[in-house]
Parts: sequence; C-alpha cells; structure tokens
Amino acid sequence: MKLIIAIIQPYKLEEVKKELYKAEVNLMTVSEVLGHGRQKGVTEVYRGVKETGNLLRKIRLEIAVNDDFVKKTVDAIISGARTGETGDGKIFVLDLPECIRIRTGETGKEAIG
Amino acid sequence: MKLIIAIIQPYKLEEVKKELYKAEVNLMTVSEVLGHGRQKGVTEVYRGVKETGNLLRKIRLEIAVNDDFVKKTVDAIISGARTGETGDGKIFVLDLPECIRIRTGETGKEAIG
Amino acid sequence: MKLIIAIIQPYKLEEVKKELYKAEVNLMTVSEVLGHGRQKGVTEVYRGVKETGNLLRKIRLEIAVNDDFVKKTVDAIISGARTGETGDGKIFVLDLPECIRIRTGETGKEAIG
Amino acid sequence: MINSGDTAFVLFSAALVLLMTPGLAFFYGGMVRRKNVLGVLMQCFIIMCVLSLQWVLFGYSLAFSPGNSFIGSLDWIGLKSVGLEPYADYAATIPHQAFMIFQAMFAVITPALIIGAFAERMKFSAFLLVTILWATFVYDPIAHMVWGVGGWMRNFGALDFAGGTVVHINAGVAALVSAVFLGKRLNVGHAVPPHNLPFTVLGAGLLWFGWFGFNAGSALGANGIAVNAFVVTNTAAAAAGITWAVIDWLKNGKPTMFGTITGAVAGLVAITPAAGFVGVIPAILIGIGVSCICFVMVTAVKIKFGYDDSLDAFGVHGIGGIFGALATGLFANKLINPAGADGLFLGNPKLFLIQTGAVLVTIVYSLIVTVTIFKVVDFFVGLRVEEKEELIGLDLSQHKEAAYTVLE
Amino acid sequence: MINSGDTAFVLFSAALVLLMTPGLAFFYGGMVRRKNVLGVLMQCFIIMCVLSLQWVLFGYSLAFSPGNSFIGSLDWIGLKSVGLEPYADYAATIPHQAFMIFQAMFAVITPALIIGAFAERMKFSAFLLVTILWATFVYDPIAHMVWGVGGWMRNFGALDFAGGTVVHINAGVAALVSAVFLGKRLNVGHAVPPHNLPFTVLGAGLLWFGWFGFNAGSALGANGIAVNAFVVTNTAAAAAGITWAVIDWLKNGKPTMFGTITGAVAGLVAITPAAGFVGVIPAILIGIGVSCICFVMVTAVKIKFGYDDSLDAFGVHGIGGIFGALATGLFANKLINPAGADGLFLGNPKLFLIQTGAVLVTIVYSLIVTVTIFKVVDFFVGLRVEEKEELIGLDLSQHKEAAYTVLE
Amino acid sequence: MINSGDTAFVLFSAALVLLMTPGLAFFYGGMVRRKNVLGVLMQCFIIMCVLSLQWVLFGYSLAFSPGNSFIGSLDWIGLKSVGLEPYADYAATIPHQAFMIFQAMFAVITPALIIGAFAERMKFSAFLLVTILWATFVYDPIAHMVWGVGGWMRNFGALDFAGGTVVHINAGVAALVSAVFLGKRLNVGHAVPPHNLPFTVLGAGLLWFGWFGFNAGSALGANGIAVNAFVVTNTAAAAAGITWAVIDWLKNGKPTMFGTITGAVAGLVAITPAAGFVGVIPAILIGIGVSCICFVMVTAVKIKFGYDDSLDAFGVHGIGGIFGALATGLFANKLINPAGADGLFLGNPKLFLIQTGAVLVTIVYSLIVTVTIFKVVDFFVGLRVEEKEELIGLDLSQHKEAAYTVLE
Ligand SMILES: Nc1ncnc2c1ncn2[C@@H]1O[C@H](COP(=O)(O)OP(=O)(O)O)[C@@H](O)[C@H]1O
Ligand SMILES: Nc1ncnc2c1ncn2[C@@H]1O[C@H](COP(=O)(O)OP(=O)(O)O)[C@@H](O)[C@H]1O
Ligand SMILES: Nc1ncnc2c1ncn2[C@@H]1O[C@H](COP(=O)(O)OP(=O)(O)O)[C@@H](O)[C@H]1O
Repeated sequence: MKLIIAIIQPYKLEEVKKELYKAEVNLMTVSEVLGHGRQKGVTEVYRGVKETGNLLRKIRLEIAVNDDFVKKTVDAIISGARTGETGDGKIFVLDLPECIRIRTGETGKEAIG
Repeated sequence: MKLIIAIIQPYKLEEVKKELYKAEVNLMTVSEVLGHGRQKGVTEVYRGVKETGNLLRKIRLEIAVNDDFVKKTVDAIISGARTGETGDGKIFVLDLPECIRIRTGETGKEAIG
Repeated sequence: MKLIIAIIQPYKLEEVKKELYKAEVNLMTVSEVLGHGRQKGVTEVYRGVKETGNLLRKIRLEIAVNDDFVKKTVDAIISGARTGETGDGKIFVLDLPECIRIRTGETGKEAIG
Repeated sequence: MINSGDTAFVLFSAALVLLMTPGLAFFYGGMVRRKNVLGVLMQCFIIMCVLSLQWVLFGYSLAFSPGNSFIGSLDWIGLKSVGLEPYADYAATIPHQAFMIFQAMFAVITPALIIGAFAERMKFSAFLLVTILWATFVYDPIAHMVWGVGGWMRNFGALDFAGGTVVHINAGVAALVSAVFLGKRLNVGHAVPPHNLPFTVLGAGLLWFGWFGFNAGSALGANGIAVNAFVVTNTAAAAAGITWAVIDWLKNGKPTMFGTITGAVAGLVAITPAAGFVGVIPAILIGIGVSCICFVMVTAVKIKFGYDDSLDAFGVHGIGGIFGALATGLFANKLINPAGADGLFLGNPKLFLIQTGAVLVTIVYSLIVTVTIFKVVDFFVGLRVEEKEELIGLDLSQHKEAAYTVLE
Repeated sequence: MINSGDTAFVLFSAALVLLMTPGLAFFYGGMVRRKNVLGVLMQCFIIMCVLSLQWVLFGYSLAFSPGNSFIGSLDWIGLKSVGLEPYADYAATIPHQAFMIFQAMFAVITPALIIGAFAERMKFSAFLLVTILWATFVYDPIAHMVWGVGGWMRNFGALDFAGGTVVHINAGVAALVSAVFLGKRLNVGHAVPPHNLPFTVLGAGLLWFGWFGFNAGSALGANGIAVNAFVVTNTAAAAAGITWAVIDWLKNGKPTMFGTITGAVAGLVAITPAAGFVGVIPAILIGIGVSCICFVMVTAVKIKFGYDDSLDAFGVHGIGGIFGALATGLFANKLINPAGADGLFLGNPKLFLIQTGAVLVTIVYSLIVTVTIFKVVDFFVGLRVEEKEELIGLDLSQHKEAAYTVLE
Repeated sequence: MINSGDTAFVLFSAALVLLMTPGLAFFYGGMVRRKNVLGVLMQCFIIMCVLSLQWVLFGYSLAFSPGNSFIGSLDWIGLKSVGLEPYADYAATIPHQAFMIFQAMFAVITPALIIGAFAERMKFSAFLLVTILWATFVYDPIAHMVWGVGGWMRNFGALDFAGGTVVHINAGVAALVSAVFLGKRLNVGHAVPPHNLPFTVLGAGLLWFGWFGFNAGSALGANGIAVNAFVVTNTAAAAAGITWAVIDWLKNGKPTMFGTITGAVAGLVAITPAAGFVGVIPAILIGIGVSCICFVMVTAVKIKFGYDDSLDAFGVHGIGGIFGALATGLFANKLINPAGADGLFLGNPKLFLIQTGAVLVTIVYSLIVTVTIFKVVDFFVGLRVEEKEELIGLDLSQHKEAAYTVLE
C-alpha cells in the first residue's frame, strides 16, 4: 500500500476531486497548508505598499491506496491539477506498511478502500 | 520506529486523548483536516436549501512511537474513537527511520519519547 | 529521497526559514498544528480562572529532499529552532520512494528540487 | 421653522441608514466564500464613497429638485440652493440639507443591495460603471417620480413610505437582470455555505438597527408617524423571522440561523413601503406573508429557473419589496396616517390598483434601463472576471489582498 | 403634549437597546466553543423575534396595563388603546407607543441574558418553550409589580431606575436555576477558552453603547435625569472594568481582555437600578464594588458549588443586579432626582430596607416560577440535547449549519 | 434654557463617539498579526475605562474649568459644580454634564489613536503609564488652550471645530514619538498583511458612523451648523476613500479595500477641524488632498525615514489633522458659520496664519511633553516587551489569553 501526499493549487481542488472520482478514488483527507516553492507569490498590496508573500496557500491531499491504484491516482491528480505554470505542486508517494479501519478493526487492503 | 497517522471524528478527540494517556502515549501532534470517506455528510441547510457537504471535519493525529508501542497506540486510538458508524476513520502506520529531538539533538529511540 | 517532517515553535518559523535558505533548501510546505509534548502549556486566564491548555500551537514543516540534503536540512532546522527549552520540537525523517512534479511530470531527483 | 427635536431625529436617522451599508456588507460578506469576502465589502464600501459624491454633485438635483414629472432639473447641482433653511415641500421643520443627507443614505444603500445578485464573479471596473450609470439613470428618476415634487407617481397617489418601490423593487429587478446577464458562478451547487455566518448575523443585527432610521426617519420628524413606523418595523421583522424559522423547521427538520435572519430582513423589506400607513396587526401579517413567499422564491423558483442570484438580492429584496408595496394597497389605514389612504381591506380597491400600477411601472422601467446599462457596459468593458480569476477569488484577483492570514 | 426632543430621544434609546441583543449575542457567542456559536446567536435572535411579538400581542398588556397590584389586565392586547397619544402615567411627552416599544426592547433582552447559563447544551425546542413561559409568567408580572401603574413594589417605594430587579436579578436567578437543572457540560474543565474573543469584545462594545439607551432612555425624556444616568453609566462601567483588570493583575499576574470587559459589563449591570438616583462618586464605588464581588462569584463560588453557569449569567447579571439594587438603597440622593429618595448613606435606612425587600421578593418569585417552568418543560420535552449532539455541537445538531467553512 | 432636542442630540452624539473607540479597536485590531489582536483591543478598551475616570475625576477640570490661558483649575474635580444646569460659556441649551460627557469621549479616543504607532511591541504597564501622563499633561492642556474658556489659542482666533489640533495632530505627533522611541518590530518587512481585514472594515464602518457624532455633535445642538458638519463629514470621507482607491489603482494595478478605508478615515480626520466652517465643495477638495498626502506619507516617507509607525497613526491621523487644520485656514467661510472666519481663499490670509501658528504650537508642545513622558516611563519601567514576548505575541505574553481557538 502507498500513502500519496499531493500539494496542489487551492483553486484546482474541485477539478482534482472530479478526476479522482472518475478514477474511482473516493477516499481522501484534505487540509490547508502554505507552500514555499518556485512559484513567485502574487504581489499583494497593503496600504499602498507591495508585499510579495513567500508562503502561498495550497491544498494538501493525503490518499492511502493499494499498490495497483497508485498510478491511477497520480494520473488523476496530475490531470486535475496541472496548468503548466509553476506552483502546480508536487506529489509524494510513501510506503504504507499498515492501515487499519477504526470502525471494524479491518487491516491492510480491506481497510484502505 | 513508526509514525502513526490517525484520522478520527472531531468529537472523539477528548476520548482518544484519554485512552492514549492511559496507554502512556503522551506525545502527539494534532491538526484539523477535512475528510472524504464512506460517511455521508450531515445534511446542512442554508437558506432553506439542503447541502450535503462531502468534505467533513476530521481530526488528524500524528504520533511517532517506538515499535513496541505501536500496538498499544493503535488499540488506544481505536478504543477511544470507535462508535461503529461509518466515519470513525482510519489509522495509517508508516516506517520512521529517524527521529531527532531539536532541543537536545538526541536521535532515534531516545528522541521519540 | 527523504521526507522530513519538523514540528517547531511558531515563533521560530522565521529563523528556521532563514537557516533553510542559507542551506539552499527553498522548497517546503508549512501548516499550523497543535502539539502535545513535554512542554507545559502557558497558563492562560479566562475570566479570572486559570487554564493550562495541553495542546499548544506549533508549526509543522514538510520538506522533501534528496539524500545528500538530509543532514543539511536537519541541521538548518535545528539551528533555527533550538532554544534549549522543552517545546523546541522534533524532526521526523521518512523514506520517500517517489516524487512527482505536477507541472512537468518529472519524477524522482529532478522533481524534488 | 427648524425644530431641534426633528432635526436631531433626522440626522441620527441618516447616521443609522449610513450604518446599514456596512451592515449589508457584513450580511453579504459573511455569505460568500472566504476568497471573495473583500470583493463584497469593497463593493459596498466604494458605493458609500461614490454615491455620496454623486448625490451631492448631481444625484440629489436629478431626484429631488423640481423638474418635470419624470426627473428633476440640474438646478441643485453641487447643492446649489440646498441650504440650511427648511424646504417645506419636503420637510418643513428641518434644514434642507438634513433632508438631502438623509436621502443620500438611501441612494447609497440601494445599489449596494444589488451586489448580492452578482457577487463572486463581477469585474470591479464593470461593477463601478454599472453602479454609477444605474444610480443616475434608474435610481434618480424613479426617486423623482415617486417622491419628488411633481413626480407623477407621487401625484398619482402611489404610497411608498420609505422606499419599497424606489429602493427594494428597483434594486431587486436590477439584481435579477445582473444575475441573468452574468450567468452562474463556477463550481457552485445549490447552496454555498457562508464562510462566516456570524458576520452575516452581525450584518443582520446592524440592518435591523439601521432600519429604524430608514423607516421611522422617513417620517422626517420625531412624531406619531415616526413612532408608528418604528413599531411596525420591529414587529414585521420579528414576525417574518419566526415564520422563516418555522418553515425551515417543518420542511428541513430544524430552524436555522441563516433562515431566521433571512426572514427578518425580508420582513424589514416588506414593511418599508407600508411603515407609515399600517398598524401592528397588518405588520404581523405582512411579516408572515413575505417570509412564505421569499422562502418559495429562493428554494424553489430560483432553482427551477436556474439563474444564480448568489445571495438572493432579487429573491428577498425584489420579491419582498413587491409584496410590501402591494400589501400597502391592502392594509393602508387613514386612522394611522391621515395623509395616506385607505387600502383594499378598508374598502378602497383604488389604492390597490394604484400600488399595482406603481409596482409594474417600476419593474418595467428598472428592467429596461438596467438591461441597457448592462449591455453597454458588457460591450465596452466586459462584465465577468476571467475564469481563473474567479477560481482564485475576487480578493486576490480584483484587489490584490487577502482577507485573513493563515499563520499568526 | 408630545415633545419632539423627548420622542426622538426615546425612539433612539429603543433602537440602542434593540442593538444590545445582537451585542449580547456576540458577547456570549464569542465565548463558547466554535461548534456552538450559532446555537447562541440563534437563541438571541429568535428571542428578538418571539418576544417582540409576544410583547405587542399580550406581554405589554400584562406588564403595563392598569390591572391589579401583581399583574396587568388583558385590556391592551394587540395594542388595543395603545396609541400615538401620550399616556401620562408612564410618560407625558411622548406617544404611548414610543414608551411601549422602548419597554419591548427590555422584554427582549431580559430572557436573552439567561442564555449564558445554559449555553452549549440546551435543546432548542425546550429553550423556546421556557423562554415564552418565562417571559409571560416571570418577566411580565415582575415588570408590572415594579413599574406598572398599581404595581405593589412601585407603590411600596422600591427604586429601580432601569431594571436592576426586573431585568438583571430576574434573569440572573433564572440563569442559576437553569444551570442547576441542566447540569454540567460534557468534557469541560474550569475555564473554556472563548473561540473568538474579539467577538466577545465587539459584543461588549455594543453593550456599552446600547446601555446608554437602556439607562439614559429610562428617563423617558432628554432631560437632566437622562444626562445624569448617561454619565454615571459610563463612569460605573469604567470603574468596574479597571477594577477587574487590577484584580486579574494582582491575582493572576496579568490584566486580561476578557476580565476587563466582564468587569465593565458587571459595572453596567450594577449601575442600572441606580442610574437615575446617584451621582458620579457613588457610581465609581458601585463599579469597584461589583467587580470585586463578581470576581469572587465566578472564580471561587461557582467552582466551589460546582454548578455550570457556562457564561456567568448568574455570576455577573444576577449578582451584579442584586448588588446594584442594594447599592441604590445606600447611595440614592434626592438632590440628583427629587422623584427618588435618599439612601442609607444620606440617613434614610428605610430605603435600604425597601430595596432589600424588593430584591428578596424578586428572587423568591423568580426562583419559584422558574423552577416550575423548567420542571414542566423538562417533563414534556426534555431540557438537554443528547450526548452525541452536545459533542458534535449545537450548530450542526440543532440548526444543521456550520458557522465557518474550513477551505476558501 | 435646556432644549430637549439639543440634549437628545448631544447625548446621542456622545454615545456615537463612545462607539468610535471599539470601532478603532477593530480598525487597528484587524490590522495586526493574529497573536497581537487582543493586545490592541485591550489597550483601546482600558483607555475607555481609565480615561472615563480620569475625566470625571480631574481631567475635565484641567481642560475646561476657567483657569489661566494654558490650563484649567482644579475647581471642578470630581465634577464639583458641574451639574445638570447649562453652562452657557460652552453650551447654553444642554445640561453642563451633557457637554462634559460629550467631551469625555474625545478625551477617550485621542490617546487610543496613538496605539496604532506602537502596536505589537509595547509593554502594557508602560502603555498605561504613558497614557495617563499623556492625557493629563498633553491632552488636557491643549484642549484647554484651544477650546477652554480663557484658552489662548481660542482667544487667538484659531478654528478647530471638532478636534483637528486637539485630537488628531496631538495624537499624531505622540504617535511619531512613540514609533521612534520603541524602534522597529522584529521580523517585520514593509507591509504586514492584516490578520483579519474584515475586522478593519468593520472598524472603519463604525468610525464613519461614530464620526457623525464627533463632528455634527460638536455643534452642541441640533441646528444648521450640525447639519452642515454632518454633510461635509460624509462628503469628505467619500472623496478621500475614492481618491485612495484611484491612487492604488493607478500605482499598484488594483484598488484595494484596505486603501479605500484608509482614505476614508484620512478624510474624516481632515474634515474634523473644518466641519463647521466649510461647505461641500471644499469638503471634496479636502478629501482628495488628504488622501494624496497620506498616501505619500505611508508608502514613501515612512519607508524612507524608516520609523515603524505600525498602523500609521502618525501617517494618517497626524498628517491628516495637520492638513485639515491648514485647510480650514484656506476654505473657512463665514456664510457657513458666522461665528467662524473667512479663510485665505475668501481673501483672509490672517486665518491661515493663525491656523499655521496653532498647528505649530500644538506640534511643538505635544512633541516636547510626549518625549519627556516617554523618557521618564522608559527610565522607570522600560517601554518595550522582551524579544521573546514580542515573538510569541502580546496576547499571550501581556494578557495570558489567546484571541482564537484552533479546534472547535
Ligand atoms: N521539496 C518540497 N518539499 C515540500 N514541499 C514542496 C517541495 N517542493 C514543492 N513543494 C510544495 O509544492 C508547492 C508548489 O511548488 P512550486 O515549486 O511552486 O511549483 P512547481 O512544482 O510547479 O514547480 C510549493 O508551494 C510547496 O508547498
Ligand atoms: N484511503 C484513505 N486515504 C486517506 N484518507 C482516508 C482514507 N480512507 C479514509 N480516510 C479518512 O478517514 C475518514 C473516515 O473514513 P470513512 O470511510 O468515512 O469511515 P470508515 O473508516 O468508518 O468507513 C475520511 O473522512 C477520510 O478523512
Ligand atoms: N512522539 C511524537 N509524536 C508526534 N509529535 C511529537 C512527538 N514528540 C513531540 N512531538 C511534537 O513536538 C512538539 C514539541 O515536543 P516537546 O516534548 O514539547 O518538546 P521537546 O521535543 O523539546 O522535548 C510537541 O508539541 C508535539 O507537537
């Protein structure tokens, strides 16, 4: 099993979710983070003074999947999140040795889906 | 060492914490996330129109433990978080090759606790 | 590749960022979390009644790096975050088998930086 | 002769009505998604600025100076001849400028109401143009026809105590037009959860408070009519608030905060034209009625027809205003206000016909001119932000600001 | 004869008092946990609606129409005979309905104060029933006894300028009863950090502002007594605010924002019955005194006895009201208000005894009837939400809404 | 003779001005980083308490009792001789205490304005000391000189309708001093994004609303001058708000919410001294002018000189006040107010010189005494919090509280 962590643009969340559903990936955990990457921040203006924030709002997805779903999931994220501009984000894939469903106590493959 | 990530119902946090303390697991990192799972969202009503949100508030726990604590920790989380209804959440267990305590520079087993 | 997760004091974020830039680590993802550790909470007072919160605000950094950057990164975090008092936080280092840049589809070493 | 009590009353009423625009900003601002809240606040606030100026420069003259029966003259531009002596045709006991500034606040809030319909997707520059044109070519003439010396609806006998037609129907129709013109927001289902419902409640509280100035102040003196308007305003808001809560309870299982304040605001809208002409029992009936109708509008009609009136500016203000204007024709009572007329239920069907006529004329006029304005502005500037700007949100894309920080 | 200055004054005072209920909603709403904020706002707002109606339908009649010495008659239901002419027994210079609507705002805020005691755990339906019964069987009779023509406490010589007994003691006692009846919230330690302390500060600011209408407005005219009430209101709030800050500083190492506003509100409560009868130095002493006593109540007595008065409705309003009513018996001064009486410190122990009597009677009456009401409602509907509903929070479980969104 | 209309007017004006301090608290509080918001709210609120007391105890006496030409006497301490009869030298138609409490609100908000300059880094104890000393040794004497019977600037013919010199220049200069004394905040670049911009907008809305009390109330009666002040206040705010938006648009690509409200507040500041003396066209010019100047101050001058006026208390209030006081010397018009004087543009250069003189004297006086106060307090208590306290934030370090919770 793998744990996939993706950092995407906030305004791409809806599209990524749509693509994931298409790929039959329905389970995920989402949070709001700030990212520092290659993307230059939007210039914001406060009382006439420009400020180029270097921590930008991003969405972090955490998705645990079985091995045969990894590619599908990664592809779905990419096709939902890509604009071709810097800031599109990254996907990290980690090994996931164990997974447990709290409700039933199931583990492993059964638990993940 | 293992890094345990648990997604639980927000209103179960207090109980999970209690169970963890009982199991002598005192260190943890907590954050608020949104989860998409099997659980159907509560139906909310805004200006008379029903809305079934599909991202529900959850609590994410991150707990690094030594190998001999893994079972204890998982069991504690389960006994605190289980209601038997969908939405109870998941536990993910990752390998944790290294851990460092910033204050002292200690590493590994010493650092984790 | 490694995924480095660091929990630090919120008020140390600026310094940690400075140290990381010095070490040429520019990419990172930041979020706000609550931590339960050895540190005793500040005593807060609400309507004359004291409350020692046990979940304290912390910052969580997530940094994916190539193997040869691990030590640099860890050292930079430590030198930015250490005060010597409990609460300074922890660094967790996980294996990162794969990393993908959404924008280009690059993977592995190329994608990480 | 200037009366200090009346002057104090009208000035504070004006201050209360001014406060309604920030109130509306929060009422609306709480409802939108977090990335668009400044967009809404900014539109409300800039209207306070732009319309305040438009009004003293030429708006007041167009609306209230004696002109023909459709529009005023330019004799009072820059407040020429609008001094500190009373102008008895409007108010005999307060300085003329007190009347002018009280009316200014109405001119400010009316276009602000429309914002609710096109929230979260309109270009700021287009919004600004539309606002100025609309104030000049829709609001000012309608105000003149209904309230101005020589205005034909005024002479015709139409009753509009505090702005049912001029303010609410007028703005409501423009709202519908704008929702249709701009099309639906992207990625938006039926209900968009308010990003900060307490802000919306705060806004509703300030609106209720300010509405006392709006309605009671329209008596233009601290007299019995003002007291009556004050009392029925409070009563109608209360009745409408409960009514919505009850409908929610019956239909959706629980009474909601958002529903209750929506109802209260609908009640305030509906009592506006009637406030100086009806008593407390009709006020209750008006409150109950308006919540029922608006509930149907925003939960069924809007969805059926598929226009995206984001924050229900038409569904609450337009419909509430129409209902209130007609209800005035039903319940008006000369015992309350001898300067008014009796309504249908007191045996005078004529008033009801007049009210219906006034409503229709306002709708038609507002519709035609608003459509024209939108067409022109669309042609020259374009109405809607780019898709990416909309997804990112108006705060960053139109104003280069974020409403909230994430860390400390 | 209607005086426009007095009428303007009373109408705006009524508007200010109306604003106190949203103010209270934010004062309380900021203090609760995030999942319960709409629960509190909704209770406050629905009270604005329900009590506004109750009052015009029959509440005002029960409280103020000439009846017997305990309660009014039903002669004025639906505001029958309550017109736009003055009713000299209450206020000779303003329309009768102006007096009525000013009093309406008091009838609204009083039950809203009680919310603080049962916040975060009461069933909405039960809350609604309790509120209506309590307004009718506790508030209206007490208001009649203290303020109504023929009311026995009024005839007895008890002084309650703006509602120390009628509003604060009355509500405070009910608050204590409700806290005891409902039991402790789940998973709650001694201090629950406010989820949004700035909201609480906003509420405190609006309360302070509105309280000028509450106290000065109770003079029912823009006269010297009103000015005096205004001045001492501000002074007592200030003195009490500082006092709490100082106590915090001494006892807990730092002055706190939450403490300071708690003190200020306690000061406003305590000066309420005295505002028309005392000067500025007594106001300072009252402010200092009330903060000391309330501090002990909420930090020691409450914890000692273990009842869960969530937001200290009893600890601040009940105790503050008792203290203020007694202090009126100490400091009242005929030089300030010839229609009042001299207090103990001016050599008239009788007033102090009368005040003590009035306090005791109010406590006993409110206690007995409130207990009965809670028993009845508990029996028929149940008072407390289910455990799971409480853990999830009232916003979702009672109103199917969330106050804030998490993403954009 | 007491006039009820005037009394109602002044009392409500006082209430509106009181509300400005919570308004300012939110205006400032929204701007700071999340960890410091209570620090700002607390400073504003404690000033409401401390200055309200200082004023009734001795401040009013120092400022307004007949003393010498620099300062009042101690004859009116504890409001001795300040009763409910009019004091004709100040206001002949309202109780003396009404004038006193109206002025109290000015004494409250003036030191609160300074907070903007030292926000996010000042020790609470030092702040408290500075505030009390400053109110006593700077505000009270300046108020006496400008407005007090016998005050030399008053006799000299300087015009300051509602506090341009006394309030804004005075506070602005003190703000600059405090920014320089305290030094820069740690880890702060040029622009610090407001943690909650809607709070700042709310504050701006309340300030605009309250400013009607501030400026129109300064007529001390519900008369023509009051109406004029009300109208030009609204107009100048509007003109300045738009101006800033336009400058932002031209210079930075987009109009901003933060800029627009900054401009509006600058406009309110600048019109303050002129409100009773100029008409609506000068008001527009004043609004346009002040936004241009303040824009340059906060975007260029401040950065050039490198002082850290955190929230631009000097840049907006100080500079806006100076500009307004001088503009009064240009535009004042006896047709508006016969008790005033004609300005330079009406052919009377003398007034402009007098105004310039008054501005300079105020600056010099405020500068010298404020520097002394800061030196003394620095010596005895230290002005700035520890580095770690500053990094953690004032909320936790100075008040042991957090403004918001993170979970439920
Ligand atoms: N090495 C990394 N470690 C952690 N987070 C990263 C890393 N690289 C990128 N990110 C996250 O991905 C976001 C997008 O990265 P960025 O470099 O701006 O875009 P792109 O991947 O298109 O070049 C960043 O804001 C950051 O949150
Ligand atoms: N495969 C997964 N990857 C990431 N998060 C998951 C996954 N499965 C479940 N979750 C998280 O766990 C939460 C509960 O899951 P859900 O399916 O609703 O309940 P249950 O586990 O009881 O069936 C989800 O809301 C989501 O946050
Ligand atoms: N074993 C752990 N698992 C997860 N988070 C941890 C663990 N140990 C520490 N943390 C995080 O690090 C923070 C600091 O830890 P603490 O024990 O207070 O300080 P120190 O590491 O200096 O002894 C905690 O608040 C918590 O967020």
